[in-house]
Amino acid sequence: MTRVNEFVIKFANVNGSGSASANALFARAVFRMGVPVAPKNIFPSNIQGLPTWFEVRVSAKGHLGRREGIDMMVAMNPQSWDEDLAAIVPGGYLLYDSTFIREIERDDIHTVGVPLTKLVNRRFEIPRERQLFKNVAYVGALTALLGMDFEVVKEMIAAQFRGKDKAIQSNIEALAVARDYALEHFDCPLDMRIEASDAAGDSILIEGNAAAGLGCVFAGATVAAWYPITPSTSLAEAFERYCNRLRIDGATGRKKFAVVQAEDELAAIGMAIGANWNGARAFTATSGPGISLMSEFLGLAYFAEVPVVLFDIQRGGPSTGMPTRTQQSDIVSCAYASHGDTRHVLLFPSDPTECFDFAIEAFDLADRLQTPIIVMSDLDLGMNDWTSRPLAIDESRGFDRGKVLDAAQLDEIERFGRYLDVDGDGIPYRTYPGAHPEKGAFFSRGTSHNEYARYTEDGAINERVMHRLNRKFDTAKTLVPAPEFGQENRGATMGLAYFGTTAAPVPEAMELLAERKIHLDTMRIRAFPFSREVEEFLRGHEKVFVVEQNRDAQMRGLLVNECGVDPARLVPILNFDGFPVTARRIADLVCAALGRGGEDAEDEAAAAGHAAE
Amino acid sequence: MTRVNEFVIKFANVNGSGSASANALFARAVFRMGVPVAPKNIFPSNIQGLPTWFEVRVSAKGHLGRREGIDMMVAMNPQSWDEDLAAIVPGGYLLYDSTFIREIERDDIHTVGVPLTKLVNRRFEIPRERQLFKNVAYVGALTALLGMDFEVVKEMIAAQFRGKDKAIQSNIEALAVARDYALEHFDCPLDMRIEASDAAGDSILIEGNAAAGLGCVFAGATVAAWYPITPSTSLAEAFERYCNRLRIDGATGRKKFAVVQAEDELAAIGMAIGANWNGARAFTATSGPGISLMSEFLGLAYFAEVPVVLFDIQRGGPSTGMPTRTQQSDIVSCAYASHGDTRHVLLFPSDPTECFDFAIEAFDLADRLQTPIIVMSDLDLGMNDWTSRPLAIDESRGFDRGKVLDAAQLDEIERFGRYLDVDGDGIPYRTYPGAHPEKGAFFSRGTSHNEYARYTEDGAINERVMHRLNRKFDTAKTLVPAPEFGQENRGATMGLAYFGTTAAPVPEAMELLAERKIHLDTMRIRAFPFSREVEEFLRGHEKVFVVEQNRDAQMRGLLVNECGVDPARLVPILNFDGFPVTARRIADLVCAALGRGGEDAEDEAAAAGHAAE
Amino acid sequence: MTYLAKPKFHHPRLPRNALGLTRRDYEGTMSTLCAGCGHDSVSAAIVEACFELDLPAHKVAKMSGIGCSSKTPTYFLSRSHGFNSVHGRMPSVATGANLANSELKYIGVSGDGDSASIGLGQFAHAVRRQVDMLYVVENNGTYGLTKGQFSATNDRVSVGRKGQRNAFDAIDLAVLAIQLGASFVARGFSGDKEQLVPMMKAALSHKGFALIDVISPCVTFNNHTGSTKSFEFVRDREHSVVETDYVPLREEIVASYAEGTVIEVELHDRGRVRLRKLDAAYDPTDAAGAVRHIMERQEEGEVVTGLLYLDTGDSELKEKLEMVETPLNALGEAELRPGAAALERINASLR
Amino acid sequence: MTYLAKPKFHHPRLPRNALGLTRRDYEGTMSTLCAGCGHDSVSAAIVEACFELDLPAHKVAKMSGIGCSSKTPTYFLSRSHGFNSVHGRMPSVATGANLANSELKYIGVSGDGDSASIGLGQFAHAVRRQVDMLYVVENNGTYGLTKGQFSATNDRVSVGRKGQRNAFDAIDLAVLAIQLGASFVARGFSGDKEQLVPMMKAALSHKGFALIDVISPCVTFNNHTGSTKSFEFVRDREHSVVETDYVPLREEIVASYAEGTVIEVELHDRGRVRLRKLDAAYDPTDAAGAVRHIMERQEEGEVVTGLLYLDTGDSELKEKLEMVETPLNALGEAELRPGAAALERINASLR
Ligand SMILES: Cc1ncc(C[n+]2csc(CCOP(=O)(O)OP(=O)(O)O)c2C)c(N)n1
Ligand SMILES: Cc1ncc(C[n+]2csc(CCOP(=O)(O)OP(=O)(O)O)c2C)c(N)n1
Ligand code: SF4
Ligand code: SF4
Ligand SMILES: [Mg+2]
Ligand SMILES: [Mg+2]
Repeated sequence: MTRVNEFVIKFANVNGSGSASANALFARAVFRMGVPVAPKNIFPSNIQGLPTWFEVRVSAKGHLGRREGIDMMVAMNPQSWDEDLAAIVPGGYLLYDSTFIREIERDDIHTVGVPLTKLVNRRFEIPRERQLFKNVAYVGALTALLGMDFEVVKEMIAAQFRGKDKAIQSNIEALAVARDYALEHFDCPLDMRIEASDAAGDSILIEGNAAAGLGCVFAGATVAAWYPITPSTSLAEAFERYCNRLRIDGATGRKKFAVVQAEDELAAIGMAIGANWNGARAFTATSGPGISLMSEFLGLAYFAEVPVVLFDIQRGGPSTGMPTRTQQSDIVSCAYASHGDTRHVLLFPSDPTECFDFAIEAFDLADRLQTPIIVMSDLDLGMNDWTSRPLAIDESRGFDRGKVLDAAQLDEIERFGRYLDVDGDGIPYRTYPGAHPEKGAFFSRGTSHNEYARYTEDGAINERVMHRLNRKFDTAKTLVPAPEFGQENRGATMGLAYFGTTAAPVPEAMELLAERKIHLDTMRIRAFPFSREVEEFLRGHEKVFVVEQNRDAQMRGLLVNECGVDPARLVPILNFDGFPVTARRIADLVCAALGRGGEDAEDEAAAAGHAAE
Repeated sequence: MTRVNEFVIKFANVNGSGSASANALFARAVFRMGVPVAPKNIFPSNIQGLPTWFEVRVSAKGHLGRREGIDMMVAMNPQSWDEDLAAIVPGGYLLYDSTFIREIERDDIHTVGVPLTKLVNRRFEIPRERQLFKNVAYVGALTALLGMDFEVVKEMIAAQFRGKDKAIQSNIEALAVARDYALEHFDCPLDMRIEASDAAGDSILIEGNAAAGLGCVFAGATVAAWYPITPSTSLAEAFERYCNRLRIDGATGRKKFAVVQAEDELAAIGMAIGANWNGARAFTATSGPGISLMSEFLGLAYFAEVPVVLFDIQRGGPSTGMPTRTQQSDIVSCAYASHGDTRHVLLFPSDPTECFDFAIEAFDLADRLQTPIIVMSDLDLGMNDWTSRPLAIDESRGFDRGKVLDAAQLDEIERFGRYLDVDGDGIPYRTYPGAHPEKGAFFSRGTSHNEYARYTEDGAINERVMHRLNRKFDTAKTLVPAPEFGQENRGATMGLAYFGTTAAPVPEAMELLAERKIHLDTMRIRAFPFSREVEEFLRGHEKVFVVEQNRDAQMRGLLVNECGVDPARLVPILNFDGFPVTARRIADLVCAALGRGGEDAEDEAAAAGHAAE
Repeated sequence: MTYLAKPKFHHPRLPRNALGLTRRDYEGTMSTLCAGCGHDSVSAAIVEACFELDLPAHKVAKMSGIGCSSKTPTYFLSRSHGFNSVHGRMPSVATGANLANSELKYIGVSGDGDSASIGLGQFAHAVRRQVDMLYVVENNGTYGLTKGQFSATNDRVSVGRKGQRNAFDAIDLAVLAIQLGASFVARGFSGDKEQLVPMMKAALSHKGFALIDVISPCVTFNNHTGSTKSFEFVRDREHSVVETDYVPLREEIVASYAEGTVIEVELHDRGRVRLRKLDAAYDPTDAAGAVRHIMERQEEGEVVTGLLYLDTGDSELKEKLEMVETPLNALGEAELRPGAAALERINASLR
Repeated sequence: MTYLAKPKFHHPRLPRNALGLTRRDYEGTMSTLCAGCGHDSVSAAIVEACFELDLPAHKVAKMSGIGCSSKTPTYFLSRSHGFNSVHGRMPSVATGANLANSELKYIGVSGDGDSASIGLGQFAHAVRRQVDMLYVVENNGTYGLTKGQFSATNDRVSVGRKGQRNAFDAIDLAVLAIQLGASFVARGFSGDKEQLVPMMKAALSHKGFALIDVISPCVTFNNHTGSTKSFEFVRDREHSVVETDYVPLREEIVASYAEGTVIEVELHDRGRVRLRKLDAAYDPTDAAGAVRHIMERQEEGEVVTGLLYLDTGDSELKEKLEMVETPLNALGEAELRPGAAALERINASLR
């Protein structure tokens, strides 16, 4: 097999050594050449000194899910040398710093030694520069080995350091010295290489958290209250960054927004709830541990019917778990967050573009439904750059602030009842504090109340209110994003349901299965509660595989419980080792579930190779 | 129908008027006469001035579930007069204070007017006494009307105020004055009355919370950390009360226990976890809102495998909800508490005796399984007196402290691994801090760890640990209390599953259904995870009704999700108005579900009568 | 203490304020608290203060946590929106509301359990952020609504009683607030309207975080005599038929005394509290001095009342965050949403 | 300050303590913190203190929350059990552990984010309860592990810098602890072993809650210059290729100065902190005085170090709860479980 524009390259570095920027430079350069890339940052929960990896899948075909096996390893970290070597596929490449002699046990791979340290030290004096330019240098070598357009890379450097000529010059020197060495000593480009393409089209390269933060700006969010936690931190920071660009009052230089770093997650969501109650659009972002801490407040917002938007950037659980690994394991905790009978609306974005769209959607839904909306992203989506469709907004569509009565409307009505189901859709009308001198004031409370927001201990009334909340939840089914169907849903007897980041490997997995003569209809779930289409898809297929990245098949449980389907028909396809699930693993597990004995072995192999990382 | 030893009497009072003691005196007196009683305190979330009720079901048959319709109303509260009057069944009795003239619209009930205020004021001067003895007086009248053994009541007063002759004397006076009036003006006893019986046998009258608190004492719990919240407060208070009686060091007068009122629920469970980690048996008790706040810590205890016992005395949710009403609506929040993949062991006591037994069971299970054990009680069980089997312990059975290695054992082993699955049951070995000078120390953490408790970011290792935790959960299925089967589980095609306080009305409900020619096998679920017997029962019946006191059929969801049964076969029978579900309602809903149209009407009626309260 | 103007003399025949509103317009629904509860006096003081300040009631937002004290917002200003949040978390909800609309006045009502135990962290950080609000703690040294457990605040009433000292040091929220940089810190007594009403008016006129720690006796649970056990102790001294659920109807406790003097107030359970009213000589602008004074008087068993600390120099949250004047909730789509063009530029920068 | 004995002179040829243990026996696994991180110096001081005090390592329990600082318990005393709990909740876990076994020594390690933000409530109440433990706050004014957000503690390093005052008042945990009744409150600097080690020994020998607020600079995130934005600001002044993920290898900052003197320490980001070491004249037994002194020096931009407050009179939690001497976890079935007879009596009383 040729590896033109189709391979996986991995960089093994030491955390805090400044490699991230060089690695990003490489990924962006490939993208600039028009080839879709899927970079993945595999970092430790540490600031300096531990192993860290940067894995880039390059695929003109657009196969951007993670894939087992490394075609080229840039091994810069002695600590992880052995495991890095082992991860290379037979026939793959090893790029290393040949300044130091190394034992290389494998004879089934190509080794490319470039004396990076020596080359760099010849030109640079300051220790910091020597360290940093070593990273830049291996990118230089790669431009030669992979036949990359050097001009593109130079332009990027020029752009990045615009105005800092010395910086530009030294960077390009560092690139060139290693590039020249490579051109001289190896016959470049290798069979594994990059060729300019238009496969990437007009797509952009952006992190899910940045897209979500930007979405909040375009959704008109004005208050963000948050507490730092990986991997959600960059969402709040992106919101603030974009606001500082787009939301400063020209005249006064003052801010048309407020970002508060709260003292903890309870306070963060409390502030968001207070602000929404008062008519501003406010949100918070967190990860697993924060979800647990916010659950009391989520119950209050559900029952008092206060809109609030919450981003859960999921990471490896339970407890503090694997803070720098990805999972989809907060599904149940979020769907039923808080004690008592509660149910929450969840959105499942699959790529940064959807993070942007769903951020906007979330605020409209929150105001429309007067309840918490939880956007379920994860570390893989939130903290990695993704090749994605350009961001777009429909300018004709304004904010939907939902059912809010202003002074004029209040004057028209006889008696205002905060929790009256006037329209029969389970959604009552609200007013903002200060709206009217005499009418429309009400007392929000987490205690049982009647339709006029008065405290009551009358069980029958409370039952009535609780039933209406269910009615509202049914209305939600008609408002949330509908599922997306793959393979034109062309009536196969079996289906495959997935959501969020499991979407990335699915197309490729379907191809692998097709090779094995297995055809499945696919459905990408985009929201909870499940709309009619979801139930129909489940009913329409004898067997449905449910792909998710957690141990307990949480989405499957939700589907069974809410759609009333026989669990026997929903087959869990699970991956929860903290790394994004691969197409291969999905295909193998599906085969295994279908008793295709042969693949079981492969499955094991895959799982093992997988685990090796 | 005669109403000898079979009726419901209800006292309508004003909160804070001192009626509780008089009402309790009445209930205990009936119980003293050997007749089983089920008193229910229906109180507001307020301290003084609002309506409060005390409902006593008297049943020699042992039908102690709540029942619609009041046979006799003791109407002492003008505020609620109308609704109280309306609640009386046709042919029922109204006992009221005839000192004041009252319009009584109903002519289908017997009215018994006793000039309580006048009678009491004649003998007592101090306002406080006048107020309080009015309550004692109506009990006096009842002794005559219901033909109660006056000696019994006098003995009880004598016992209660032993040593305070003046108090004894005035109380008996207050009783006598109204009793004499009644004997004089009505032909006592009425057709509705109490006759000495031995139906109560050797049973006792106790609150679930008192029994649970006492259970903790007998379980060897030494540390209780709690934060006040209705209806769990009395559990911690009972533990402290009993400890002060049974756990004071004779020599020094010092305490062999520690009770800490924490600053909040997070701190309460944190303290309990810290104490258990350190080898003491510790617990906390809370209700819904506390469960939400404790969920982060529950995830830590699950993942770090620290034993801890938690009592959830459920109340009306969601949010602050109905703090003084009962529900079973924390099932899902507790079973899957905390973010990430977590599952917790739950116990469902059905009466005070079981609260006592399960408290002991819980500590053994917590130590054995090294995980949180949540005892799911509720307000109805926790705060009301129940006629229950006497408390008993098996002295031959010692505490099961689970797998703990001491210094000697540590010396014997090669290398200690805190999370090694040595026995294949998924349960590792632990050591207490300070056990051994060189060996056995480990670092407990909520972050991902290997079998030696070392931090790891290796996904494969974490997967292994997570799989072992599932293995441990499977082991739990074999250790938790098995379900109890009713009607000798004699192979009916349909079954009925229930748990906790829904147990009280079930026998009566079965009789009602039998009258309608409907026979069901019954299963009382006593724990989660579900043991093999539970799954078999579900598989063994075409249709299984699941009775629970919440809106979302939470237990049903758990059964479907964990036992893989087709939801279509599990029919929810729900009640969540905050009052204990009645036999009549269960029977009606089952009939309705079976399409017995006729009963639907009754069902509505029942629900309505119900709501009227 | 220019803020503490003497209360206006109310002419009986002129019960309307500048807005033409009567006190009734500032009242709420009927209280369900125990007769004589100090909290009801505090509600009355709030009504009086708002009436006298001619505040448009609908421009006030009432925030609270959970507790008897936190119930009170339903008992005043029925024309104002209110938010009875969750236990101990009112400060965060008030902070958020405040960020959304700086044009409303915010009155937060909390209890000592709500603020000094479960809510201590949020309380401290709301102070630190200088959230522009009046924060009233109705401090009774006990957990009223859950029937009388000991709270973490200074058990003033037990002062001087023998052998009944609380084992745990108490938390003085006023001192804490001064430490944490509150710009207005005062202490009052529910029974002393003459001091409380002007104090409230001053706090409501202040920009920034204003704390009023109001000693507001719980007439039902006289726990301040030390732990719940003392409850039985007291009961045994009363007539034996008194039961835990019996709540005698009590009279409101009132106290009136002059600046610079000390008064000893007798409470229902015969407990006492010694109040010292600050005199004109006291300098409320010296934080360290204020703390020292309060601590020293405390040693003498006295509770200092009055305006303890005032800092007109510090800026409130909105200023610290450099927010625009317009309330955020009043900004429309035009001001908030960058156009498609801006988005296209961002797309371009990501290629 | 009799507690603060001068550090013993260590004879190189006698590396064993009374228990015959060497320093190695008190060390932990290799640190994964950044080179030069102040926290590592604190760990070293703990090792030294325990060694010098001849503490049996296995009789120590190490408790922590979450953060770079909270990671450190793995880097010392590997023979001790440790519990890395959840963020900000170590105080409650330590309190519970303490109740279960009063015979162990408890060393709690926390960070300023862990203790002053999310954990403020638990910190305050652990102080108030007089939990018998050494509570070390490794205070760097920033959230290290989450990459440098601003923390709520006093941003000492920014003192004196122009235009970079933190908009929010900082929380001084030492002052807070004194207010809340801690019986031992000290402040040290990670780079000053001569002061820190004896301070730790004193704290470990103290009965009751002992706080040591250690200023422990974060060498990587020089956030103390004001909000994360300043991060880019600083970066731009460095060579342009420095990226946010580049962490230069730093040297540990050390400082040695005499009692009563002030020293200005330069930090890696060229920020400065002015430390004033208390002199013998200072009276650490006057709480109000201590608070005043700290606040006044603070005004001068100085951070007072040394033993700030000491109260040997107060009793620790176990005493307050009147617990038996024997650790609760050592009580057996015989002492804990009343027999069947006792239960029968209870049954009888319920009929
Ligand atoms: C999370 C949570 N924990 C506990 C409770 C129970 N609870 C209700 S009010 C209260 C304390 C009230 O004390 P305080 O704040 O002093 O108010 P007071 O009644 O004394 O005015 C408690 C613990 C609750 N509602 N929510
Ligand atoms: C509940 C929760 N919220 C947030 C986080 C993320 N987090 C980890 S460490 C940390 C703060 C660390 O700051 P500090 O306590 O000062 O320790 P340092 O790293 O500065 O030593 C945060 C917010 C978490 N782990 N858990
Ligand atoms: S219990 Fe106490 S605080 Fe609550 S209403 Fe009654 S008197 Fe007031
Ligand atoms: S980030 Fe700061 S606090 Fe954390 S290890 Fe590095 S230097 Fe220390
Ligand atoms: Mg209180
Ligand atoms: Mg820090």
